[in-house]
Amino acid sequence: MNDAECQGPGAYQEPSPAAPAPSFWRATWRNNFRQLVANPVGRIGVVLLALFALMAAASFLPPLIHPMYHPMTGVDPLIAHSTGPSWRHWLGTDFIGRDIFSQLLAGSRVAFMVGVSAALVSILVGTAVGMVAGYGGRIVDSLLMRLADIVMVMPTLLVVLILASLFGRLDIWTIVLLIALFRWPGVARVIRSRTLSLKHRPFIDAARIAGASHGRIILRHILPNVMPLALLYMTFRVTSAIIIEAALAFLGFGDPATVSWGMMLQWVWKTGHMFQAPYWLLPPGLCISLLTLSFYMIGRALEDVIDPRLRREEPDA
Amino acid sequence: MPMGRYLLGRVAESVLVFFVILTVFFFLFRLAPGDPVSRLVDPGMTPEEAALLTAQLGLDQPAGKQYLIFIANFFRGHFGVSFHYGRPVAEIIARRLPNTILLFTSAVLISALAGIRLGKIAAWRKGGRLDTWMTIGALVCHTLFLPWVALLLIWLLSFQVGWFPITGMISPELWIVGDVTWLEKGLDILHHLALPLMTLFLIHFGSYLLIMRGSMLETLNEDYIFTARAKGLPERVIRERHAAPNAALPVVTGVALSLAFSINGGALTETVFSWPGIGRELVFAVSNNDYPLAMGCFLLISAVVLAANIVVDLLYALLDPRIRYG
Amino acid sequence: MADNPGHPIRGLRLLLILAMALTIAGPAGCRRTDGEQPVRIGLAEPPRTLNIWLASDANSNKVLSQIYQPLYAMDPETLEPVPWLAAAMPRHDPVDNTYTVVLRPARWSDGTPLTATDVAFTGHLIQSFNIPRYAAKWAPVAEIEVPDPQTVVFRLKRPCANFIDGALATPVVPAHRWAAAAEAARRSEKPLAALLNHPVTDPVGCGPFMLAGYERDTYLHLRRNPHFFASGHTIAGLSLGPHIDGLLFKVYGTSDVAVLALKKGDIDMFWWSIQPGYLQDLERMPAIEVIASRRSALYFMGFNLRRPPFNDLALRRAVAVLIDKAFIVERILQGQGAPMTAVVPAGNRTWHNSAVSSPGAGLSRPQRIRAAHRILHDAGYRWQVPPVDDGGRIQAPTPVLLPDGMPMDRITILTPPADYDPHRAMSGMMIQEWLADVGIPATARPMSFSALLATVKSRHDFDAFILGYGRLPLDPDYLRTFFHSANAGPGGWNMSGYRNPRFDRLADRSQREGDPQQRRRIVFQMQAILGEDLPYIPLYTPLLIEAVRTDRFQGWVPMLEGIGNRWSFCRLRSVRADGDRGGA
Amino acid sequence: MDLLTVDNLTVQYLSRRGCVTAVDRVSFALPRGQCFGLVGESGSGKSTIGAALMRLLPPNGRMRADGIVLDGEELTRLGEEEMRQRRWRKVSMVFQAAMNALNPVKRVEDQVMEAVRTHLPELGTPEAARQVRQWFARVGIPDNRRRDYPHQYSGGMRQRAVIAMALSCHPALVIADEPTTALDVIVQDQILSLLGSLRRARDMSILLISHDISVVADVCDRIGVLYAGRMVESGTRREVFEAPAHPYTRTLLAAHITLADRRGTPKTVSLPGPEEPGAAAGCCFRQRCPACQPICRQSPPWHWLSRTHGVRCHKGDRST
Repeated sequence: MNDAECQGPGAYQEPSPAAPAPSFWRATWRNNFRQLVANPVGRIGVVLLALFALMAAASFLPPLIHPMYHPMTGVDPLIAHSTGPSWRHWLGTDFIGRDIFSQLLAGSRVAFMVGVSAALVSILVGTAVGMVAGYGGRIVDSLLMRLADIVMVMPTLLVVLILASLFGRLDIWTIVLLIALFRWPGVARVIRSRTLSLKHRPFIDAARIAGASHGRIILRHILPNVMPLALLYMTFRVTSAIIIEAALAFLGFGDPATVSWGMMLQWVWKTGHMFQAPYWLLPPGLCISLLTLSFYMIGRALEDVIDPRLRREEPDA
Repeated sequence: MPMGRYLLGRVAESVLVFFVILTVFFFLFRLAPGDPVSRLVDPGMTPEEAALLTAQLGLDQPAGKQYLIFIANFFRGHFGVSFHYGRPVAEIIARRLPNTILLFTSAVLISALAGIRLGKIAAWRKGGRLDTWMTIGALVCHTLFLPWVALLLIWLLSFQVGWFPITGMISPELWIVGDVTWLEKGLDILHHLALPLMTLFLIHFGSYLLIMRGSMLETLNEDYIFTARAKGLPERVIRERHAAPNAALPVVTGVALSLAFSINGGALTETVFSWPGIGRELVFAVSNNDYPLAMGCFLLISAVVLAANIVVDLLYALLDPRIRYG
Repeated sequence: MADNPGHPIRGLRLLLILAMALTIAGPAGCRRTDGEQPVRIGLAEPPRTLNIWLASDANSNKVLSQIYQPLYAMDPETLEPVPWLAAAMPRHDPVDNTYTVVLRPARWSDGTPLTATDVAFTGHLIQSFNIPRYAAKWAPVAEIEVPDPQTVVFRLKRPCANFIDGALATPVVPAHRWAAAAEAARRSEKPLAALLNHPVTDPVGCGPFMLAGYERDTYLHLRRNPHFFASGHTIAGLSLGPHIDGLLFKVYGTSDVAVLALKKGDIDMFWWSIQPGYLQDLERMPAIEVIASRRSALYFMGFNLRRPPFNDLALRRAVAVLIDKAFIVERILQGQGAPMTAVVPAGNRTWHNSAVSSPGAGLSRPQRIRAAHRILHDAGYRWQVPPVDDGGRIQAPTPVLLPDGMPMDRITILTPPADYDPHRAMSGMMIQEWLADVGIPATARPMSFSALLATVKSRHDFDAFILGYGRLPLDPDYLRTFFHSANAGPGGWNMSGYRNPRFDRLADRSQREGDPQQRRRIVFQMQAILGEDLPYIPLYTPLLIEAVRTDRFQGWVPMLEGIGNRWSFCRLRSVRADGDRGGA
Repeated sequence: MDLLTVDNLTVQYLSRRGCVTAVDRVSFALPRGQCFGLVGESGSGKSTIGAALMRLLPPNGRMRADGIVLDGEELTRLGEEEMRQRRWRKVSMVFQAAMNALNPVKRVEDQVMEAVRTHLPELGTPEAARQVRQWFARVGIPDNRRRDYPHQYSGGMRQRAVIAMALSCHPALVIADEPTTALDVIVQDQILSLLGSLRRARDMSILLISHDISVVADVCDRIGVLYAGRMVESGTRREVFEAPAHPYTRTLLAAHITLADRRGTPKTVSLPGPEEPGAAAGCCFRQRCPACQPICRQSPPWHWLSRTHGVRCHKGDRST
């Protein structure tokens, strides 16, 4: 038995109720990170994530080496159809002679961008709504929660699909925004219930009696306590944002000016190379799966670190 | 009875939410640039013909009036006529819905059963090698990109190995023969069902496994499990009779919700497997600008999800005596 | 914990058994392959409807064109009209402008005889309901008379050059099947909508096949029509059958899967264009034949001539020079197509003017940039850093300045979305890059198809767009539709807003001109004018790549727009049946 | 002869930060038919002793003992399956938190029945059901409430049900872990007298674990006082109450007796682990002891004051 397993239910520490000092956060962060990588699932996740981060960072290099390595517009002057891996093109070329490896690198940059920004926005909205609803109570609460219900009922992919097809302007940032706007209710609900449980704790009452404004109570006292939860949800939202973007691009509703992995798959698919060019079909699919896996694993491990009892999985996550 | 009043409140709330969604989407469809007639790019069609067609489809009215007509028809049970098929929306949905239900209900149920079973074992052996591998396996399966895996599986199992038919729901070669028994037809559908079912199973069982594992771990920390141990019950009895039923509660409600969400059919799954269900129809309708049909599919999905939320509450009450007699 | 370790396996065993059972269910399903042997055809989408008047989509037409037949069909070789349901070419009386058509003896698939009344009924139906896509073709018809059951006489209001290709190529429907529906529709609030939405479950036609089964939106079965009028006849030099039991249409969601089904032998033909990626693989398979057909298709870049900057001909010329059609064809289309020069596709041998050429054809990229630079410079466009320096070397230019010295606003090239047509979306991207070579700031923007049409056809709020017509009629009357100034208003098909009085005059003449030779000269002249004025830059005509299995059926008839035509289905023969006969 | 003898029981919990000793070399004996009270504040390790006797420590718990003999049987040497059969049949438990001790989704009667059917299969279902009914009657639960769910019961009823369940298999020893903690005073009294009368009627032994010395005072024949995982004093009720030898015992008693002065109640201290300076060696009570001396830096030995009364204090021999 190793140490990670030896931790019993008693080892969990209730987060400190008052707003903690920055040094506390730093220490907590370091400690949590150590716990994260102590978990085999978390360790794999962190390693995978680091790998993809490296790929995303490296995506700026190929076009500098030679213009034909530009993922979108660079074509190999000597190649006019899809070819297999070679020294010149490590993963081969796509149907008009663009380098697949450069595209794969650019794709990881896009995936990070889409995943993290969509998750960030949906978490921000969700946390804000959740805290206001939980703290505000009564009318504010039921209004915001009904709104959350309405949004929650709609399957994100289909709604984005409908909007994409109706309005047709598929800038990648619009997609990000749309994904974010339809993924906040889950977060809002969790944050709300957490806020509700915090609301009647003595330290909130104390702050109120001491004359703190509502805004101050929310920001200084409630926010720090729901932060870990929001952070946890963010990893899951990153995952779903990446998958939705990929599915959208795969179905042909993505931003054609952006080289994302879903878009690469769509190119393989639409040009009839699906079962002809494994060097082209396999990498993007694997990357989508592995990147979402890494975020998911980190999320799972983080959950154990933050609080094993907080989890409420959603059916369509 | 408080339960009854609560239920009534929930239903009223859901009806309200439903009509908000209906209204929002009605105007969203009408606000979109372009009309379905312009989709019919046939140089043979003159502007006069197009204008006539637009008027005949009722699209020349102001949006507000169209909305009132729509609502009035809605209450009379008319959900509009599909532009594309020229048939009532209800008729088209009624034809597609059973297919979707067949595929996704069986997929959700099988993967939930397997997920609950395996998740229970993983939690029971927390920290063991089996648990670690099962967790990682579940995570890997859960994060696979569905259309990608589906196409690979079709290629491998249908084309290369030849175990399953290449997509579709029936083999017409069999069905056009006059004297085929219902049993043979049923088996034929099952045979076509196998591969999509397998794909969905692969993607979904992982999430159920993880939910069940988490829930089970939580349950195993409960005092009554300690009681059961102290009572000297055999481990199997503790796991099966005390821990699992309690741990499965959130999973069961999760299953009910995902059944509801599955009505949207995984537009991807149905498209890739040529499964004539609601999801594929919705994607078609959207790309054909067939507003009435898209609207109908979408409203159906929303209604089912809303209803499922209520059913989940009821289910909780049914399964958990604390709420039933509360 | 002291628990049996076999437990997880037990749960999986159940699943395994289930999976095995499902796999075994397969052979039971595939057991019967004797009996009827229809030609199995893969479709990419289910047919929209069996109501011929609603059927504007390709897939419904694929099915319905086997059932409902026109008076005149197109010869696969010459592409000229040949008598089909009619016994001979119509007798034209130029004095009172009448066409007299005598019918072949024919029966509907339910056994009732087909008479001239049915033809007249079809014409009246179209005219009285204003059925879209047909009403315009029938507009010149003033009167339809039925002197005897085998003869129809059409009296026209004015001379009409494309009467045979248009009105007389309309499928004829049986009066006894449609009269009641038409009457009911006429009485309803919205007659046209009621007619279009009239449910048809059992279409009765006079074609080579008739509907036998339509199940669960996954297949459609046509059986041989025993009453088919042309059985055993020779029309257009081809002796006709059909010699097959029937057609079985199967719907596949994606073309990859359909191609797999073709390779595996689940279908005999995939009636859809096959993407170039599959060609190498398919060509290697002995049982599969790949057939490339020319298409009557126009893929083009159109400009908005109503407003700057593309109201300037010099700028359009420069763009035309910059666009490398060969690159688009070679790379984006993977060679499966041809660069397009005139607006009438080259496959339309009668009407294509081969004297019109592409500006800049055969030039290399630097040469194109130099040529475009020269055109723009001569027209007064300037740069702070021009794309070509004084020594003739290519360099990265600053944004171009208009002749009035103002910088050019960023222009937008609208394209259909990639899911609809990846080629056009990708071409837009490439054109954007090419324009940047001379400092023209352009952005390719894919937008949903209906939004794109609404923008360019009704709102006219655009700079340039890329569109295509997949199935242009052979008669070049569309030149008039697309470029006559009368059609430049909102909703009209002259999307560019092209106005040229000389062209308008020619177009009006071409519509009335009865003499084919004379009309040909006029149409050639119209193409030459368009080649000069460049409201559209024709980009490419794709080839139609189709693949069939040759191990079960043979006898496909190649033709413009592919092998899926009425001649093929009337001539296909089972390979095995022939072999048996030979042995016996 | 003693029913239960515990000799040098030590329990440690492993955690990421190292080992925490929850119970440190505790020894005591419980004569047949008697009631032994274990008193200590929360965290003193008294509940851990109960779990250790059942051999039901959490996965990270480790126990070691020179001997735990129950009814002539050495428990530490039993296999897992043998131990399972002894549980409830030989030694059963009445739990601290009655609410969660019962499975919320099973009917109360079924939960009692389950124990009987597991350990007394020879009875057969009708007889088992009859006995269960009797038990419900004995603890005073009305017949029509037997088939209720736990949450429908009041706190006192739940506790009665738990007692019925604990006694249903006629165990020789019942470990009652805070059986009255969450109840109001009147119900507390009812439960305690119920336990007492059943003990006398059945000739059982009870190990009563409580933080409340008054509860122990009412019921127990012998008392052991725990502090920080160590037994600091043990003796008969009379000896401990009338002549408390350990300063901690005296603090406890003072708090109990002078009810008006709640300030005297010892504050909860966290579990002293090795990381607390000076705790590794020396008297564990040193830092709170009103009579602390330099010698207290050394670990105090166990002093026997009488045949039954012992104390772990340097002043043990003189303090009386």
